[in-house]
Amino acid sequence: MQFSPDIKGTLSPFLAVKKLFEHPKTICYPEVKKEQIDGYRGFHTNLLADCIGCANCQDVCMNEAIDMVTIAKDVNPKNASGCIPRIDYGRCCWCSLCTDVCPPNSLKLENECIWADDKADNFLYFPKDK
Amino acid sequence: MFLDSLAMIALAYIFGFLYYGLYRNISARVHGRFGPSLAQSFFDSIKLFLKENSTNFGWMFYAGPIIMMIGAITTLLFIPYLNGSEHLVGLSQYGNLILVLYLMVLEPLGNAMGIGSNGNPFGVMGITRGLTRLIGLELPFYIAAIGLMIANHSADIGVIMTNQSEGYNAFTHPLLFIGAFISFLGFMGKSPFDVVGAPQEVYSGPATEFSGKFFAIALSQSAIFSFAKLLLMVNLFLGGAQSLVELVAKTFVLFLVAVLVGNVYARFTTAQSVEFLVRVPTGIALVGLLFV
Amino acid sequence: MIEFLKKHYEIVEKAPRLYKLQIESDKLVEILSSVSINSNFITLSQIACTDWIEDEVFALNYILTTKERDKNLMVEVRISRVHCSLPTLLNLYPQAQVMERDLHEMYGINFRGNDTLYDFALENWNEIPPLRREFDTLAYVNEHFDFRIGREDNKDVKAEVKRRKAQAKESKDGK
Amino acid sequence: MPENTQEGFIDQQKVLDNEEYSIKNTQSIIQKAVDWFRARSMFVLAYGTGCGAIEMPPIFTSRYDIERLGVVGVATPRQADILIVSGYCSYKTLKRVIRSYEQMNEPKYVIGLGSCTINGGMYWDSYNTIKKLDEYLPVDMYINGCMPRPEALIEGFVKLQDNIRNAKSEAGYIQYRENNAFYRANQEKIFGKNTTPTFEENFAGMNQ
Amino acid sequence: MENNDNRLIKIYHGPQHPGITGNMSMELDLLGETIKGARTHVGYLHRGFEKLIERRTIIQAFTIVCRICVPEPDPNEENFARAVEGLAGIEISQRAKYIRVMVLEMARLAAQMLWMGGQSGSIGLGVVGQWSVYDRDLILDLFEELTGGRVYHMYIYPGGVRRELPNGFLEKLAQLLDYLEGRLLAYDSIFFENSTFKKRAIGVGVVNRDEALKNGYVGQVLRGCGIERDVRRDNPYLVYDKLDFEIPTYEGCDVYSRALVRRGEMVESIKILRQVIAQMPSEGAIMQKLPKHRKFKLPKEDIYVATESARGEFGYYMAGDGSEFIRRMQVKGPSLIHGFTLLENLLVDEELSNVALIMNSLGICPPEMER
Repeated sequence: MQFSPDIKGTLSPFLAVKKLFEHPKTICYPEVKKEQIDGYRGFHTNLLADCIGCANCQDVCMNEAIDMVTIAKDVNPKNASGCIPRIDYGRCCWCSLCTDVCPPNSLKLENECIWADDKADNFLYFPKDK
Repeated sequence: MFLDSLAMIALAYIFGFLYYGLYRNISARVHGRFGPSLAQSFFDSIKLFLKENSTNFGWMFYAGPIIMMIGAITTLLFIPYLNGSEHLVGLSQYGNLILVLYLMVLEPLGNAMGIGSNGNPFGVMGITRGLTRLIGLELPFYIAAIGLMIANHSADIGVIMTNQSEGYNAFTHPLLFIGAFISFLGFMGKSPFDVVGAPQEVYSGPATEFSGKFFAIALSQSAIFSFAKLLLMVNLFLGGAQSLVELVAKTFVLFLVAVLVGNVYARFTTAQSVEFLVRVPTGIALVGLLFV
Repeated sequence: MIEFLKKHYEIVEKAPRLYKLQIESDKLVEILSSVSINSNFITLSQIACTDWIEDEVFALNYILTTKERDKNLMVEVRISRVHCSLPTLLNLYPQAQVMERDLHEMYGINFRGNDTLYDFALENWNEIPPLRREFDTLAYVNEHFDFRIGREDNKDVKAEVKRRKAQAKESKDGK
Repeated sequence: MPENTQEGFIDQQKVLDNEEYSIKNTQSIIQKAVDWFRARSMFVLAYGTGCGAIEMPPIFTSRYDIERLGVVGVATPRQADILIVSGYCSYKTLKRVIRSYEQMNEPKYVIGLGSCTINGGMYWDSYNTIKKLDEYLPVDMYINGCMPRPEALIEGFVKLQDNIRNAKSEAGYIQYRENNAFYRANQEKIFGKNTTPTFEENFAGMNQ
Repeated sequence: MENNDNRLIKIYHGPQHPGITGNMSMELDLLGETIKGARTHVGYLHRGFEKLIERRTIIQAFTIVCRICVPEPDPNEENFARAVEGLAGIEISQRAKYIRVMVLEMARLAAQMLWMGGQSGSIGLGVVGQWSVYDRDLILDLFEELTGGRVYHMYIYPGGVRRELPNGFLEKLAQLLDYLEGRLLAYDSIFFENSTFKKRAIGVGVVNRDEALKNGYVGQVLRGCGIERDVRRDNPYLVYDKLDFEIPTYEGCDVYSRALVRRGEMVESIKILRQVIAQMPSEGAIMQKLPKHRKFKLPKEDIYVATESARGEFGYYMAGDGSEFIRRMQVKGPSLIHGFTLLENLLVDEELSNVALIMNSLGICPPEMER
């Protein structure tokens, strides 16, 4: 039984204490928001004036998250089917394949991505028109 | 005297929770975050009191936390708060250091009683660990206490406290102080000696089945008991305090050291912590005892 | 090392550092023991099973790796889908135990000599083993779960285009 | 049917919300205080049931530090108030989740994290995951995303605290107690005979 | 397997347990606090990936593979992409290869940071986890900028990568690397050199070196035994043969050696990333032209590809059948052998306190065992 104290290993952890005097860099979320980065894959947007209702997005979606539903008034005369995509956020995985295959490039993803709700039936989402 | 005792308990409760809040805040700062508000521990305990209790393991289970609470309060009442003051002395003139040391053991015993009746294997393991660790903790502390009693020719905490007017025991008997202090870190239940309730190993040890009100009692108990232990250390080694402000300052220094040590060290296993406690602080305290 | 194998067996080079060898299922243990003794391919890193339902076979690929971990050899055996049974490789490679357990659950293949073929990932599974091709996961889901309602207004776009064209034509003719 | 746009859809929802819950917004002062404490201090059960568990470390550590809001993790279900079902739930996990949930003391809340808890998510055609969590457990708050950002998780906590504080909707545990037969039937539907003990049996066993 | 000794207590370490890595369970037979038997139970995260992939076209299947291992999704994407490229005969550009190496190494750094939090948390050293998860978040911020996703990047795509590098990305990465290199010293002082960590970790979880290669152990387990194996060098993919890096090895076979190996790997990752920044070709298409969604078909061939993830070799077996669907894709994660063959043996005669410690040091990740 020999006694060989590990002095360095015993004292060096106390270097952590200097963190006590630094100002924390925490993001205090509800009050302070992190600056948004371009190109984050958040909610969908759909420029209705461009959407042609081709259902390519519906076809590529492996989660069957996209429904094509009839639009109340025609915005785009080229929209042959009169349908626009509606996305079930209980299915979507934000892979952005639907935006990749969109022929007129009207379907896009925006930065906004935070949505908490206490009713599960609310998560059917019409992409914002922009 | 009754009012005096009540004031002691109330003060210990407030300080205990305040220190617990401070513990969370200081740790948070070391972690690099802001941490909760100081009163968060109060909110927690009140919320726990408001919870329903849907489990029932029989009266023995509920007696556990209550015995722990009684242990903490009686320990507290036998430790005078202030040096040479008539107030906040509680029952200290009727008891002495030996009694206090004895009462400090009530906590794990109360725990053991509660756990024994719920049969949770993690709780049993936790309490076994607690009792094993206790052996390691008590040795150096008892040796240091014996050293002080011999040096002062008295077992009265008040006498030990007043005899330090020329120099604190921490400086006149440094080896005893170091031995007792390491053991005190263990008593505070911080790393590296926090084997009892280690969540990654034995879930949360004895507290696994405690819920709602009884968990709140256990929290209050640990807050009061922590303060009692701080108080004892200040009285024995740092010459007590003339006023409440001095008391807070001295206890806070001790507390801060305990928190920082707890933050930067990893947890020992039970065997390692007992081995360490028996070898290092006990050895130091024994050498200190020789110098006395 | 690969020369030895090339001399004795018909080895195909599929990609750089990746070789393939097709053998009969009754020679599996014999060949794999000889490979592990006589060559560098000492480790089993995966047992991959493919269900070729049109050929009525399971193709099991024992993927072996060298001691240096620089080359991979796929040893393929084909067994019938109906009475699927193979000798275990537990004695050659201890790690085969868990892989065989996995395949037993997912395909129902019986590994003779492995007595640890109990539940792996599924609990109380009473259907046909899920990775067999005839198991239709969508049908199973539709039978056991309901999806959230509110999506019934989904339109078939092609039909909708046709309908609208007809409608437009009608209204034109009407004018 | 309102106009098929996002705004119309949201307006419709708002109308529904107000009608349904405006009645309940009268509560006594004591109840308000109780609710305030319940909202201010939340103990989260440390159970990472699915991939969402990967975003729990960031919110509990120094980047997002949810302890500011009084949310901390605890090890055992006995002390926990909140169960986070982080993402998809396989059969095997669901059984353990239900067991953990029933061991928790009231009041207790469930947060469904990620799209998978809402309508199956990515694994909508998987034979081993459940699709709608609210058939088996009452869910108090859904958080959308796959993976939800830590901010979204915090947003969920903030909204849940708001709901508790203002008694906006009926808490899930009350529904679970009152409609136990409904949840029970759904659980039995997928577990068959191998279900966990019933709500009553659970407590009968404990009261011995 | 069953242990019928009356003196033993049987406990389930998990799945609801703070000391378990992810959602799995260890069935332990305890004599006092000594483990006499251990059995791994998985299946809590079984989603049937391999079945789901059979139902999806190649392009659709690509989104699901990154979910197979949550802490470190990119090796999965790389494996999938490389297997599809191998089967379909697609050659990707040099620039795309460099970008992929960059993504993989960033993911490795992030995963090691997360591991550090878990390893230190398992012995009650919360500070390290608090810091390292913060530092990991900084890497994830860069990922967000590059790929648009925080945890699931879905970036490495058969035929290349999906997005061009944003402006000034490499400079930001270089800055972050300098910061992380400085942070490693702080981690040294509090974690790797901490006497209490050494006391807990040295001599615990000792792997038998003689059977390490034979039993198919990979990654840090091998390198912690002093055996130099790394897919990046032994069977190089992408441009790893053009990069200069070392493979850290330590001889102890125990938890501490594996921790030091991981620390060495972080240093090497930083080194590789610096080389990538310096050598990154400025021109070249990031994406090859691929057939349209339902016309992308794989020949009736099979292939095995492997990538070095942060925990060891990650292998994919893939078989095409001439249609737009993948006939079979089987995943072999490093945890499968470590979690069963190795862990069940390592835990016998260990103390209960060391279960979380050993599991973390093996880097066990349940979703890749059961898929």
